[in-house]
Amino acid sequence: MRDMKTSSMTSTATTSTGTRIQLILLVLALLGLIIAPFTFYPIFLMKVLCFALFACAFNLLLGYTGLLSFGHAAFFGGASYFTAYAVKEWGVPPEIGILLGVIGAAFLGLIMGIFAIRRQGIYFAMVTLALAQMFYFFCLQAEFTHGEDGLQGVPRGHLLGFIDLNQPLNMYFFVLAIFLIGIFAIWRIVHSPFGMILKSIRENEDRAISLGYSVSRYKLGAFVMSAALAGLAGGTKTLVFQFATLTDVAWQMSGEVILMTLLGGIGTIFGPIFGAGFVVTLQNYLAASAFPVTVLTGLIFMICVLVFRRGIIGEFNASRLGARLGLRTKQ
Amino acid sequence: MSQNANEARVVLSARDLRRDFGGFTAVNNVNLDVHHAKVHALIGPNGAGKTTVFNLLTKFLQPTSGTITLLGQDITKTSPARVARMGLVRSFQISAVFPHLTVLENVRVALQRPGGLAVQFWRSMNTLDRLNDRAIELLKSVGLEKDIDSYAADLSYGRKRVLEIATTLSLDPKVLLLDEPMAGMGQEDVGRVAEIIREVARTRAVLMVEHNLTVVADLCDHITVLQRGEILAEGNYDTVSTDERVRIAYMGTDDD
Amino acid sequence: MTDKDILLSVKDLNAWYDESHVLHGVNLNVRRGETVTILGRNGVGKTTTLRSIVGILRKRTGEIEFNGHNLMRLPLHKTAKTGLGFVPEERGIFSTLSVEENLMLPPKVSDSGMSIEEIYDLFPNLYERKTSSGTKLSGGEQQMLAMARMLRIGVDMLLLDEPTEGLAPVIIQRIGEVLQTLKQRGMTILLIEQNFRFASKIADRFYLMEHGLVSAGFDASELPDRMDMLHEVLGV
Amino acid sequence: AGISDDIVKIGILNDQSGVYADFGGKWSYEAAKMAVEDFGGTVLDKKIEVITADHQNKPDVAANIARQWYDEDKVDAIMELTTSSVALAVQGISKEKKKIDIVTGAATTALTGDQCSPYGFHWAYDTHALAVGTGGALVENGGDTWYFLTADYAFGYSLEEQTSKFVTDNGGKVLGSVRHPLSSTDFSSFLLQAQASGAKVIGLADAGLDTANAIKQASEFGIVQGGQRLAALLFTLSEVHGLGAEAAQGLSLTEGFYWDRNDESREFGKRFHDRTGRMPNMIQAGTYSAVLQYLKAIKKVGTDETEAVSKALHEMPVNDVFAHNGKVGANGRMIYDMYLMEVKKPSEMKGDWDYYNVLATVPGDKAFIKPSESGCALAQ
Amino acid sequence: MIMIFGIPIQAFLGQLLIGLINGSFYAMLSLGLAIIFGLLRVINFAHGAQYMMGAFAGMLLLTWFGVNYWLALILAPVVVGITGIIVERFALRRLYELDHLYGLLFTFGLALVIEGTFRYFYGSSGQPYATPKLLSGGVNLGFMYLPIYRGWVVIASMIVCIGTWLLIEKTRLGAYLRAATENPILVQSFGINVPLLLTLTYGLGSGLAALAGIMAAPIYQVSPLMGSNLIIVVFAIVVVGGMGSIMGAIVTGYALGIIEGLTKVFYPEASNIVIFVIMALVLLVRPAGLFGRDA
Ligand SMILES: Nc1ncnc2c1ncn2[C@@H]1O[C@H](COP(=O)(O)OP(=O)(O)OP(=O)(O)O)[C@@H](O)[C@H]1O
Ligand SMILES: Nc1ncnc2c1ncn2[C@@H]1O[C@H](COP(=O)(O)OP(=O)(O)OP(=O)(O)O)[C@@H](O)[C@H]1O
Ligand SMILES: [Mg+2]
Ligand SMILES: [Mg+2]
Repeated sequence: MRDMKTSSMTSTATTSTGTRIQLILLVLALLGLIIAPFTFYPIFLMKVLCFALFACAFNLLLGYTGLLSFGHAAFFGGASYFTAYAVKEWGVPPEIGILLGVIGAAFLGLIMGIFAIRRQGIYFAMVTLALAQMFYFFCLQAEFTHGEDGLQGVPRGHLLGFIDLNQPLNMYFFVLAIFLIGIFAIWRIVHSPFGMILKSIRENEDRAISLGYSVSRYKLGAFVMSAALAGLAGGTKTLVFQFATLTDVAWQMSGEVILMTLLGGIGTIFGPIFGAGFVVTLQNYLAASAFPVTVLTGLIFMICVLVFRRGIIGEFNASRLGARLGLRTKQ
Repeated sequence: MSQNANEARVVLSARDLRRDFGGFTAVNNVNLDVHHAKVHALIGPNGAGKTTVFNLLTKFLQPTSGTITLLGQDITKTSPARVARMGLVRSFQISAVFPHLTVLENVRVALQRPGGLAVQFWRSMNTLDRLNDRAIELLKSVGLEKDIDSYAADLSYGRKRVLEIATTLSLDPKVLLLDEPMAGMGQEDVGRVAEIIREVARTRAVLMVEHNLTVVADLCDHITVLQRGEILAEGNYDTVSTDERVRIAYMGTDDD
Repeated sequence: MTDKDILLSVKDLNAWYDESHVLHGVNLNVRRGETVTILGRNGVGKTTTLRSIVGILRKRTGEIEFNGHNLMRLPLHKTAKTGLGFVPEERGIFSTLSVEENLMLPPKVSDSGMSIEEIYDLFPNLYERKTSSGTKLSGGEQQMLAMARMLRIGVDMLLLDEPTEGLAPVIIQRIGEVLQTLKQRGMTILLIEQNFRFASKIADRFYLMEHGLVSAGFDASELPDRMDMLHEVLGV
Repeated sequence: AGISDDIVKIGILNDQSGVYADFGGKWSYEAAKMAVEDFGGTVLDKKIEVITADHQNKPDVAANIARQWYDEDKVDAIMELTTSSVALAVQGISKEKKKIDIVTGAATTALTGDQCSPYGFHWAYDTHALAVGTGGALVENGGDTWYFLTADYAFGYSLEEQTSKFVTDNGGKVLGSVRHPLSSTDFSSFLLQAQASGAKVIGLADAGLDTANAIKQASEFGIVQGGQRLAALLFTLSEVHGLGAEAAQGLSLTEGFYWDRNDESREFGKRFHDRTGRMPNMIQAGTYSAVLQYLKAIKKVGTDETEAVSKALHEMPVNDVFAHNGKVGANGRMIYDMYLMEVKKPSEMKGDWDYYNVLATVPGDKAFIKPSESGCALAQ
Repeated sequence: MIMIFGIPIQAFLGQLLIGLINGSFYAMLSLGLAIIFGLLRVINFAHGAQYMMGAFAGMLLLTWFGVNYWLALILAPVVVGITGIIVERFALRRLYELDHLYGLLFTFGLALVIEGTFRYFYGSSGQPYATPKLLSGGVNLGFMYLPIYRGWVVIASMIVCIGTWLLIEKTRLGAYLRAATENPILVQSFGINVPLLLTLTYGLGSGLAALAGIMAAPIYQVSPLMGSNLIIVVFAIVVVGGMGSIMGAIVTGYALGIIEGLTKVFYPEASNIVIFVIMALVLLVRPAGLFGRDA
């Protein structure tokens, strides 16, 4: 795990002026997000936010527990089906729909986790990939997903019964709120006593056991939390686009979220957000160009791994400016 | 604490312990009693099965047969983490720290569990600050107070071992298993660690593997010699070191 | 000493791990047939010195000449052929290979090495466990294997990094005897050792390292005079 | 009235890099441009522009592009829309934005069924037409006992179910079926089961690579030589070409277009071939027709305003190289004749793209669901 | 008529044989993966793409240079092996020192690039490739009609698998390779040119994938996507066999091919997940895989 560990942020390494500047940056970012829908395309922004949350949820597992899941699409896409079905067929309000999506994803995470956490490293990646693939086939064949057609025309409904989410701005701020809650939850988990144990497990598993920690339970806990948060992103996305389709459960989606995280910076809080923004923009932009999208995605993957391993935020943190802001971390 | 009353109490015992690896029996017929407030050494030639015995006692390995009792409870089928929570904590032959945590954090991670601060994913890390005093106190006692904010990875090998012992101690274990705590340590640290162990053993049971016979002679109340997975001799240093079989199998003819 | 006798000469050796500068100009010489021990506290750069000489650590500057070869220029896989054998501190036993495969792995560089029978004679533990996987051996057995591996291939000079660490006294004694035998056969040895008692018995000469530099060098005969200083620096 | 923004913009949104890239792909874009040129390049003296994007088979990417096209790029209509999930999603958005979409690339009848739109049109084939063409017409040609190899998901089931219905309606019999997972590579096991059933026709209710692999392996196991017929329910000229005549010979399939049917189609095929190096299949030809008809409608009503153009599209007959006397139902379904084809033996082929014998013509009224029975609320 | 599990014994035997044929491809592919993983510690996500390249190489050699199947059987793996060598030499090599996951991520990207490029130039519906004359036709085995070509696939794959296994497990070269996996620098300091060895190994592994590809070309549609779905199944096989165990990969490849074949008869709907189900069960009982060494 050598290289993955190094880029993680350590709270102790920040200086107090750094902290102040970070705070200012944070406030600026927040302001940016609030005025963004007035200049950018709201649906696009919402999509970025959903994927950013998804990537952050994924990163909770990879960056802070050292487990590379190649099956996170199952939680993202699974939740999007659960939410879509609950909202469309049962007519539940949007907030309950998302909650059901989250619960569904967490449950799925629990089941997959029980198998997957028995192995580490590459094995873990392969096992999650295979399990997610099983779930994909389930979704493909199950009646309620409508196969290739997907669940279409999912109503957004009224938040808390009175906020009309069909208004793009209402929807945007709803998504933004969910996004912020999700990110805060991740930040909280990472910087919590529990997060500390996760980190120590990643560093030296045997030692953690010998200190009395039931390592597999912590891993399972982290896995389920990550799945639930990925589900939060998936459920929200369903409401944004008003459909749930097979694309979100296919393994290529698991690959995409890895790309986003890698691109932004594994083990940084804000990296995956940038990564997600970049990838989503790219997909949109390239759709209209003659250049095949997959080829470019693949190239970016390769380049990142070879020369850009810390990702955008990771490189920034490690740069001189980053150091001045107190972001540089122990190598 | 009525230490004297507890003096002879057996806290950890193994009966007819055996472990096979494929066709090879690494540990056979081992009976051990570890007493409260005593330092017990496990010595023997390389490959005798000492580390394996440690792994069995701490449940990192499952015995092929035999029973293990810790503080009166049968732990033969218990998980390693649970055993640790019951008060049996070990160190490793190859040093085991959390390299990218600071020295302070290393100790705090251990303190978290008894402090009930392990699973709280909804609370701020700052809640851990209340463990700092205790952690610093421990680090002082082993002479690591200057390195509190360094990453464990930056410590020299010997200091890492000291840190490992501090971490282990912070759990306030009832039984301490140390696998070659002095290996690779410079002379200056050996003395200090020996002192720490002696201090610790006043209120706890210690079982240690060590090849440094000077330390063993100096520190240990009781010695068990293993050879080829079986117990060759037992007793205090004088008994053991004069045993002809032990000299041939382990100590050599050199009067070290 | 005459230049002709010098088998290994190291001049102004600097070495880095990434950005951290660990060796600051190490100078040392080893004559043919001599056993030299490097002493020093933990972390002064002893291991790093050996790793730089062999070329496992590539980020280095200075001059290293061995047996007429400029080791600075040689790719790593050509170094062994010059007759230099390295036994690393971490032993480097391969878990996917059996003990015997481990032993037979390095290609021979000359015919002067020990035969496999001699080796098994010397380390009966290895003979017993020869078909089991290399890393299933105990720590001490692995140390024996690592040494045995280099004895077989017939090198002119051995670099040994703490060969006695974690070994039972009886084995240490055996290794001491082995090293004596090798010496008599004319083997040149550069040894790093924490176990001063062991080292003092076989070394012809000592170097003391402090902070990435060789701070002193002296003959075994001068040892008694130097004890005070060693005590101060090493605590022995 | 008049032309909004002084330009008519048509967006061709389809898969150009994924599994369905050969279905319509970038060649559909080419077909659309041909239609604009054939129309004269302008309509009501205003410029016509065709733009394209690759939705990568991702409905969310497609939805994003569609919204952006409508809101910011002033696109007036979106066409082609390969793959059901995308077509349905974009049709939903078009409906909400009151814009026209004409689907040629997707198969699902839901587009003109319960998810129909007053501004949505389905131009080329659909699963129902394929089932009628291959199922019904083949029985009349002597293939009266059937065994299905069905892809194990909704698309496969509906193809199998609809085809079975026409087989039995025409006096044939279904002896059995086996469901194979999507994206299997090896079909020999299923083929052996089909062979053992003794059915005269083996129906392949799947698509793309699955169908191609099944056909290739059937030829390997001598199934066609053994006297059984293979019928691919969704297969087009592009895929036949990819498979090669050697492996595909004897295969029956239904398409809505064949270049070598009459002089007009040959002329069109040749021009298309000159530009792209391949002959058009029904999706590409359908896209050509859709663009052309859309422009004709604008010209007729004198505006590109959605309601008016939709109304015209519903009313105007379709007469071009693709469809003769085609008409559009109230549910948006364009009704025209389909053809049952059989792939020639390599020895009978006269040229590179000379693949089909036309076995039968399936009249549009038979091929497509009656609007009133489609389940579309607009056609009640 | 004798019945087994409700189907005639003839049909049962036929299906067993079909499963074995399928297993032959699994075995060859998982063998290549296992070698690359075992020796380079890289999960070669591009393996499916290299399999596809093998088939395409055969097809292109035929259309461009008129190279026949037999020659292609040698040339295609060589060509793809060389591309593998280039990839290793200029990229993969830099990743060995890092966490293994980076190897996986890199080859994942590589697979996207290769498949995307081929799709861009050759479309998605595939290209024809005919069975070689010598092996076309079939024989009636009494219980089934066996295309001769498939019989050839079984035999050829067994030869390849056993040969490769012997090379790695029983030769000195194999010992170097295995040792180099664990500690390349040390092995190099023993006087062995490790970088070269590893390069050749990746070449060998991708060449094996290509060999499977060219062997598949006459029976499976030669298409840019032919490897991308297969590869995940093959991963599962390698996990079941025990990652890094070469014997495990081979045996499990054949065994799961047969199991999958039988599932296609008894419960066809499950035939795509049966391997994953087995994988889950194996992991519960033996986390290191059937042939894996305990960590
Ligand atoms: N891989 C590495 N990366 C960075 N720094 C290193 C690395 N290995 C060693 N060091 C540092 O280099 C310095 C010299 O280390 P070296 O291993 O040469 O010491 P040594 O004298 O052999 O000590 P010991 O007796 O503990 O083996 C130490 O400060 C150590 O922390
Ligand atoms: N997992 C295993 N599989 C097979 N054999 C093993 C395994 N672990 C240890 N052994 C064997 O068991 C024997 C005892 O090993 P152990 O590590 O307990 O020795 P030790 O007494 O600790 O030696 P040392 O003092 O050298 O560390 C050795 O011969 C070793 O090869
Ligand atoms: Mg040991
Ligand atoms: Mg050292």
